[in-house]
Amino acid sequence: MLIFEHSRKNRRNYSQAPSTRPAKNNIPDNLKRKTAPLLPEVSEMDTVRHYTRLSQKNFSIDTEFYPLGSCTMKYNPRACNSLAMLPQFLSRHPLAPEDTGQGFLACMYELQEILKDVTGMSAVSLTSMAGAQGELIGITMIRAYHEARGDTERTEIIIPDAAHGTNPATAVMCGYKVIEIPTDRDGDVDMEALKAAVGPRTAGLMLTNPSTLGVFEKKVAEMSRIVHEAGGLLYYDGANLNAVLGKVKPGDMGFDVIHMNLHKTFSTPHGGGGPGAAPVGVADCLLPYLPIPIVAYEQGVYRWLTEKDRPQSIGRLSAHMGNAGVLLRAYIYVRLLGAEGMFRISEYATLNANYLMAELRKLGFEIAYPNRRASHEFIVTMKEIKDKTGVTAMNLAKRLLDKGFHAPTTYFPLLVPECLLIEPAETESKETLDRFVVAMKEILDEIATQPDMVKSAPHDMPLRKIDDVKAARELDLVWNPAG
Amino acid sequence: MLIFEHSRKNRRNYSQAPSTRPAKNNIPDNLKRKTAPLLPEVSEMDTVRHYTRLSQKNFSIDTEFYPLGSCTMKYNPRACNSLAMLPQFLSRHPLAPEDTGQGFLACMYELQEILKDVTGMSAVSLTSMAGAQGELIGITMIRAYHEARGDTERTEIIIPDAAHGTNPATAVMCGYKVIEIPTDRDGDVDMEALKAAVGPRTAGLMLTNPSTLGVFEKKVAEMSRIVHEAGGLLYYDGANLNAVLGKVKPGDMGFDVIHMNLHKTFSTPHGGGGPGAAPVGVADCLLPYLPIPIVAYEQGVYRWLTEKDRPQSIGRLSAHMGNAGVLLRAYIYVRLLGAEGMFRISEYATLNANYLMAELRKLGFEIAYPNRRASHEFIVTMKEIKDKTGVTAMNLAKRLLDKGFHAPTTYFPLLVPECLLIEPAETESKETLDRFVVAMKEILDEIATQPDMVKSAPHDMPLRKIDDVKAARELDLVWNPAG
Amino acid sequence: MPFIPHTEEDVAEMLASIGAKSIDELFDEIPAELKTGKLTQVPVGLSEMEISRLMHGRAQKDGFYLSFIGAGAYEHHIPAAVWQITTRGEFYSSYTPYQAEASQGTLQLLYEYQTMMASLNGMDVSNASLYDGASALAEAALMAVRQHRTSRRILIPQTVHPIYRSVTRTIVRNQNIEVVEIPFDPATGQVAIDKLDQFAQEEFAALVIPQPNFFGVLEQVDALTDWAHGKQSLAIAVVNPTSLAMLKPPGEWGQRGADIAVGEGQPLGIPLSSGGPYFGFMACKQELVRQMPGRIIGRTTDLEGKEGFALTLQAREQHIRRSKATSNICTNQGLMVTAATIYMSLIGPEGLYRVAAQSHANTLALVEQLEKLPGVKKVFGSPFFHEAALQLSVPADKVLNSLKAQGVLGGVLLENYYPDLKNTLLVCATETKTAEDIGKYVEMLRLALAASA
Amino acid sequence: MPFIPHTEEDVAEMLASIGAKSIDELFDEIPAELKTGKLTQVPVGLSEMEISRLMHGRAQKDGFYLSFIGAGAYEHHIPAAVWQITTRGEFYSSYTPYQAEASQGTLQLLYEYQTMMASLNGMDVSNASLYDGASALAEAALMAVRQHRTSRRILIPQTVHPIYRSVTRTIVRNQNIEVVEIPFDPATGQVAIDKLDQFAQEEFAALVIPQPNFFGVLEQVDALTDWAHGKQSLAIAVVNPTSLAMLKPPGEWGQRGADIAVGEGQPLGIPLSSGGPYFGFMACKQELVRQMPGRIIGRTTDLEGKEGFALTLQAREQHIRRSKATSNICTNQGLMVTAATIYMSLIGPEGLYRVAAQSHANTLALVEQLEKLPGVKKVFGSPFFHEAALQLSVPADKVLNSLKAQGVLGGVLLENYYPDLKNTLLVCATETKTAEDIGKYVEMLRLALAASA
Ligand SMILES: Cc1ncc(COP(=O)(O)O)c(C=O)c1O
Ligand SMILES: Cc1ncc(COP(=O)(O)O)c(C=O)c1O
Repeated sequence: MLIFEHSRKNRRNYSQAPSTRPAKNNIPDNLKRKTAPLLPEVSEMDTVRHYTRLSQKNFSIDTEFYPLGSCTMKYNPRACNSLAMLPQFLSRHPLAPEDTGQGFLACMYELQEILKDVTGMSAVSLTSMAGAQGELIGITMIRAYHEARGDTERTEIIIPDAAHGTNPATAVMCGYKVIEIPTDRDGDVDMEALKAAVGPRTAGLMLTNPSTLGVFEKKVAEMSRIVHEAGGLLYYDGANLNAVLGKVKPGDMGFDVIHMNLHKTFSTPHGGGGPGAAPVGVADCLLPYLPIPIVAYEQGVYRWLTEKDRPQSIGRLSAHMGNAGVLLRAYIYVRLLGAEGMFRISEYATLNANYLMAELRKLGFEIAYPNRRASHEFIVTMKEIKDKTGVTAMNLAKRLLDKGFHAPTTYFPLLVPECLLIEPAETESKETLDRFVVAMKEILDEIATQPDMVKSAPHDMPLRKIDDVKAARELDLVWNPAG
Repeated sequence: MLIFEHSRKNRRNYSQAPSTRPAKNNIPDNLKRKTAPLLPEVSEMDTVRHYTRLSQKNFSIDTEFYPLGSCTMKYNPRACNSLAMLPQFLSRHPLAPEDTGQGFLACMYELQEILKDVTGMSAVSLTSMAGAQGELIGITMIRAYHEARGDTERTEIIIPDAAHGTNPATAVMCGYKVIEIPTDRDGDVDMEALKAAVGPRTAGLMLTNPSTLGVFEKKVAEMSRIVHEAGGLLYYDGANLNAVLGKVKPGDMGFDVIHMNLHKTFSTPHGGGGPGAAPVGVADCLLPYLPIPIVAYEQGVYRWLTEKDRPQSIGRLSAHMGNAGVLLRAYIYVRLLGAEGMFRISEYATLNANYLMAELRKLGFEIAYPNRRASHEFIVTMKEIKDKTGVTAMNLAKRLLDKGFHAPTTYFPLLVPECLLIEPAETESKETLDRFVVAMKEILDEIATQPDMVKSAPHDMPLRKIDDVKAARELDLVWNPAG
Repeated sequence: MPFIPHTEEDVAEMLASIGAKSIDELFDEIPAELKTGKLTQVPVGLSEMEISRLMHGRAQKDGFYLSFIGAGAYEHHIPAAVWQITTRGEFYSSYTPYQAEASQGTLQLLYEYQTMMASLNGMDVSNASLYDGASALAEAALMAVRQHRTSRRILIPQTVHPIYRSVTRTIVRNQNIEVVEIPFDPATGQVAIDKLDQFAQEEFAALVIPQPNFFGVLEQVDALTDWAHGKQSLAIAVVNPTSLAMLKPPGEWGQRGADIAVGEGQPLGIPLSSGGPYFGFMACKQELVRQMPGRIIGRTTDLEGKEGFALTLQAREQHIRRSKATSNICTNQGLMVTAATIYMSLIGPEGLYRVAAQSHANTLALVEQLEKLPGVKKVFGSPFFHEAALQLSVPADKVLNSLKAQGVLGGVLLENYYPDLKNTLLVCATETKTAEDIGKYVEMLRLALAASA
Repeated sequence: MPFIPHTEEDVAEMLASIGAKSIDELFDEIPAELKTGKLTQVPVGLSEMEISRLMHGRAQKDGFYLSFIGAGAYEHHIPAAVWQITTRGEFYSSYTPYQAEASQGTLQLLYEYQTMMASLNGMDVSNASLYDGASALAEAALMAVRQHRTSRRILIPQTVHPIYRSVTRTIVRNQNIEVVEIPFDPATGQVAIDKLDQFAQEEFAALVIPQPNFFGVLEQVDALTDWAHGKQSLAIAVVNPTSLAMLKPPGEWGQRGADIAVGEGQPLGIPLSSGGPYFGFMACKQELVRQMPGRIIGRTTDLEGKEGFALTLQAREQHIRRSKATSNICTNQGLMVTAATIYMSLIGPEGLYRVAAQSHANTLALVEQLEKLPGVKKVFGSPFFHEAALQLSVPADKVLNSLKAQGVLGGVLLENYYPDLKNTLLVCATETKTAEDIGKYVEMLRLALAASA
């Protein structure tokens, strides 16, 4: 039932709004609204009940194992939530004077310093509200860099075919042409193709390392040399930082700019789709262009650096300073873990991935890059199974739901057919992984004995398979009281 | 799965305890514990996941209609929870000086005044932690009253047969003999029996009004006269205050002492079984005996009255002052509702009950007291249905669970066979009641067409009917790692 | 009409169905002369915004203090997850689990709680909570009397929390049960074992044994337990649950172990909250289970053999047994037990040990440093757990006031409970206190003493 | 190891299964020379108790103020239920609803949100959120350029929030889209309609129309919308969602209604939080739906015909269309939309109207009283909504500082954004301000003016 179906005309929540319509109202008639908006008229209890019950229909980290590759679904410590929501933090207006926010700003400043250290970059801006916006900022800075040098012929961004969709989308949004380069059999970028692709038009290369194939790009130093020699800059998509935190710093790998998804590696919650926060770090060459605001610490006082302090900055990307509350959560998380904890993230994320990969391989699942270590994630391909039985990666994914596990990422990266990108994250215990292996084994058996059952999964969820073809064909995007 | 089954030796939550075992520890060896207690060793995430999932297995007001008679399952406003849990309230030590708690004490004092007004009593003590403890306090005061007058032959408490089990249990706990008196055909106390029962041994009468039969005891004034003339006192079990709030005050009905369940009428949550709070109000005759502490307001300062101020007090019933946080929630609730809101509670609770009674009667359900108005609750008896079809009140209750409704109270009060005590509470909307009626209709049809299905309910819950005979016979009260 | 969803149309339709003209008519069975319904002390209703501002204001007024008060309620770190889960609607707004199939969440949790609590106490079984520590002791006394059958007397040392004793007296007095108190040894702060001789010839249903006692002092629990058993009395332990991570559990006291263990559950994840809600726990030996008051949950199966949980042994309870019940308790402290169970799961056995040990170490450090100040003297010579009595050479109430003015609550005055213990503070530093906190207290006490001298 | 559950035994077994000797070996594909792994700026880990104390300390430092600041972020009452439900684990810790069957909670909620938001704006459809109001305006500009096909120029009045303009410039510049600004009439504070003539001959993809504008002033939205449509430009509305309860929605502006409406969702139940996370909303006409950036949810059915919800029109999005997507946005502000949806449900249409009307009335009252003070002048003559510019006769920064010292934040200095508007405060009093609050501001400003005079 939709919330609107609980609605009754003139029902009201008297506690939640001023008790009368005020007498004073000088809005000119021609600017007034004539018909009330379609907001539900429901009691407080029915609202609470409706949304509490809706929430129960979600899988989530707090309820299920959620090995969604590339998404780093790790535990979101509850203290990060409650401490970031202390009333003083919540009530602070973004334009309140800086001296009324020294506590908050101290957290932001320290977070900048911590992120610089962790990435090996020279400076960090916290403004970006998600990975894709981080990319946009990074590529905009690359553009600003070339423009500042009068180097205006650079119109291309090189992107490996394994890259996340935001990479090419971002490059185009920034006015660049995308040059896609292939991956070799072992999951590395094809170096010959890279060499062929670089040239005077190359503005930069966007790279995810470990790549979205779940392997570490070994020749990254060489790639860096090739791109830099051609006059391009290197962008690091830090969505996969969880795999290498503390082990290797992007700055040391030769990257000029990086975004890191705090809503992955730094454990801020995904919230059913956001908000995130994706601070951007730069090497010296891009320092002047970093977006504002940035927190500075001068003579014992924290303050925002703005246009005046940073005249070459590419400017602002959000009305204020980005997703402050998300940044607070990340700050608290890092302080809980400490320096030691940074290493452990990557170590145990990697251990979990390699263990799960080993166990699934033993069951007979085909690993896409069998000769490689898994990073924090790895890929199973169902190609052979599909060819033999017709059971697809999506079928298996849906069947996993029946067994109480969220599905891995399916059909991404695009270059591996029938793929499942599996990322267990470091916060899962061995027993949970073992239970997942048992479920995968059961499904393998089911595929052998009753493939149609697997193909028509899910069976034990509140709904059977959703018809998304119909969703796109018969567009129904808003509820209509007329029915 | 039990939390213990997630446990692994030496697993730890490093964030949640001091980082080392301190060096200093001078506990004598013979007083030291030798083997660790059986607490689970689980990760923070697995704990969160386990208990989040467990919670989802509960029906609750926030998720289902919960017409559990005598329990007043109304909406628990979320603001009451968050405001009662402001950090300063939570962190205040009960023995902290009074001048560090004037904000808290102001709430307590005002709550006392409000409850006095609402009940028409002379004074209120907030100390009682639940209805049954309120009864114990009340009967203890009655005993103290008689003792103070040297009237030591009064050894009996009169209780109608419809009374809640806590009434007779309390009387016995207070050293009294229980004299049970019957109910007449219309649900009123049998006045002749009452007259016969009173006498020089009568310490008091415990009465619930409206009674647990869901009807208002019309002759309450006469009963009061009879008992008082015999030298006894009148105890009001305020569990059903929701039905008459603002309409009639127990003090005006002639009661000498009353407890009111804030966890019913004043909407503090039931918490899966508690905590409650059941302030006790008294008429002048019992004033000296009221338990301590009580908040006084003197010269602009709030302070606790203790033994010194109230030498005749029966004393203390809790280590501090009772369930302070529950009292805060009730205070906030009353302030949200205001004086007007007090009346509305009883009006709409009564409207809902009478409407539901009318609708169920139309369906053909037998109403136990068909000639009476329902108070805030009413009784359906399944006797005839059971005689005809074998389907019991319990079967119907379980089948309601399948349909997403919590069951009414079954088999209480004891004097109505196969009874369902149904209390919708004022916060439910007409649509919800109508949906409940539809479900009851469906079950009636099912009883006609497939009684065995109803008898073997529930079917659509995560578990089938629980075997509680086995639970009592093969006692398994603690988990044993040996299995 | 806050929280009432009825529209005018709804009301009209409902009255029509009932066949009544007005809502007022539904109250026509209430005699007119009884209807008063004038409320003068209930203010006009506030919006949530208004009450929120009011309550924030009151909270701000009360403020925060650095507190060294214990005396039965202890400030411990509470993991954020505890209350975020506990206040989920499904736990927060459900009733006592009468319908087992619709309450498996609460029921399983309570079964887990019983397991943890029984083990912590070294006992066989546990109930699902009582109101608080004080009333739990009273219930244990009643239980002992029921079990003992012949004696209606209970021996309680004066080292038991004074209010626990007072609550117990209030409750058991009604049943003509006598509470007999044992004095303590002023040198050790323990039960005066030599004073026990005077009771040697008398019959008692039970001896109550606190560990640690109200002064924080550790009692000679083995000897006391054996003494009670030697007289055919039951041994009732009153314990601090945190301490049980370090201290020998009641079930292992003496030759045969205590028979019943009770205590205040607050230290296990429950905020101080001006005194409540907390919860009382009670664990006992298997043979006493049918004498236990309160709810008990059992593990069983459903129709199809699947594991499930249900209220059990209900024949002890008032709703079944009425006047023959073991107690009148009905509503207990369920939600607090929910929090405590999650707390114990999060903290685990090693975590609880560290909390106990660090609290103890902090109090040791505090006492050590304070003792070095001129004019401060430790009152009792015996070992203690995380709480100790210190006598000052100057008026202690004044000292406390001057500490309070600096934001520090320096302990409770024992004189309020023990008139002989003049100018004596009971102080406690749990694991929440840092070395700096302790240093601050010491320094401020030094200054206060100097000022009073 | 906070949050890592592995025991030593686990690790040993796992390594054995992998066939590796150590965890370190798993990193053997990383070239040795790249491994650095020295962290100098990350402090040692804290326990939850320690970080909790640290954060409470920092929060206390920041304190509470009585704030009359608006300027794009507004303090409104947020019902307690909103965030208690929003932070339930199932909403808080789930990912974007890629697996529809396991995400019906979030999906249905978003569909409900789309319905509410489209209706509030008087539009046909809505997406499921963008980052914030500023970036939503930039996305709308890009969308208009895609739709328009021939022009790469956007007309933006200077009455649009200055930072929205700056963010839009930063984002669209990359695609060689030009932002042309229209000055405002200094008397009315509105877009200078007469200045529009100068653009009559030029082609623009869109005209941006703020309502209310940054000064709180109401624009002549009908005329502006029609002017844009008369030139074949799109009309992009930038609106405050609370105001839409009172003000004509963008879909009804002028003859044909605006084409796209965007804005900052923060007023709908999102705390101020130093600036984020908030959420940007975007609604548009049906014919533009395939040009919309961001997630969109559709209602559909499952295999058996039961109602269900799923992400739809994914062919606009980067994960399917990559370089041909309408935007690069992936993660959006889902949880904020969850809160806003619950907020809108709790408050309902009449509630939102009252919030808007009371905010408006409070600001009216504030302005009326302040205007009476000597040295205070309302800057603009036009009607406004819940925010207004006031010029002082003395240095405004000093006045703000002296108010701040009394715990009052008196507004923002417009000079920071509009150098010509000297000593001018932008003030706002939402429904959270009482008559006393307003009185306090007035009195304190009176004193501050007197002191400065
Ligand atoms: C490899 C990679 N790059 C970029 C992104 C985009 O990040 P966001 O969703 O925060 O915009 C993601 C997230 O899904 C990703 O996995
Ligand atoms: C009529 C009646 N009396 C007394 C009680 C006992 O109240 P409590 O459960 O708070 O002890 C109840 C509660 O169930 C009740 O319904």
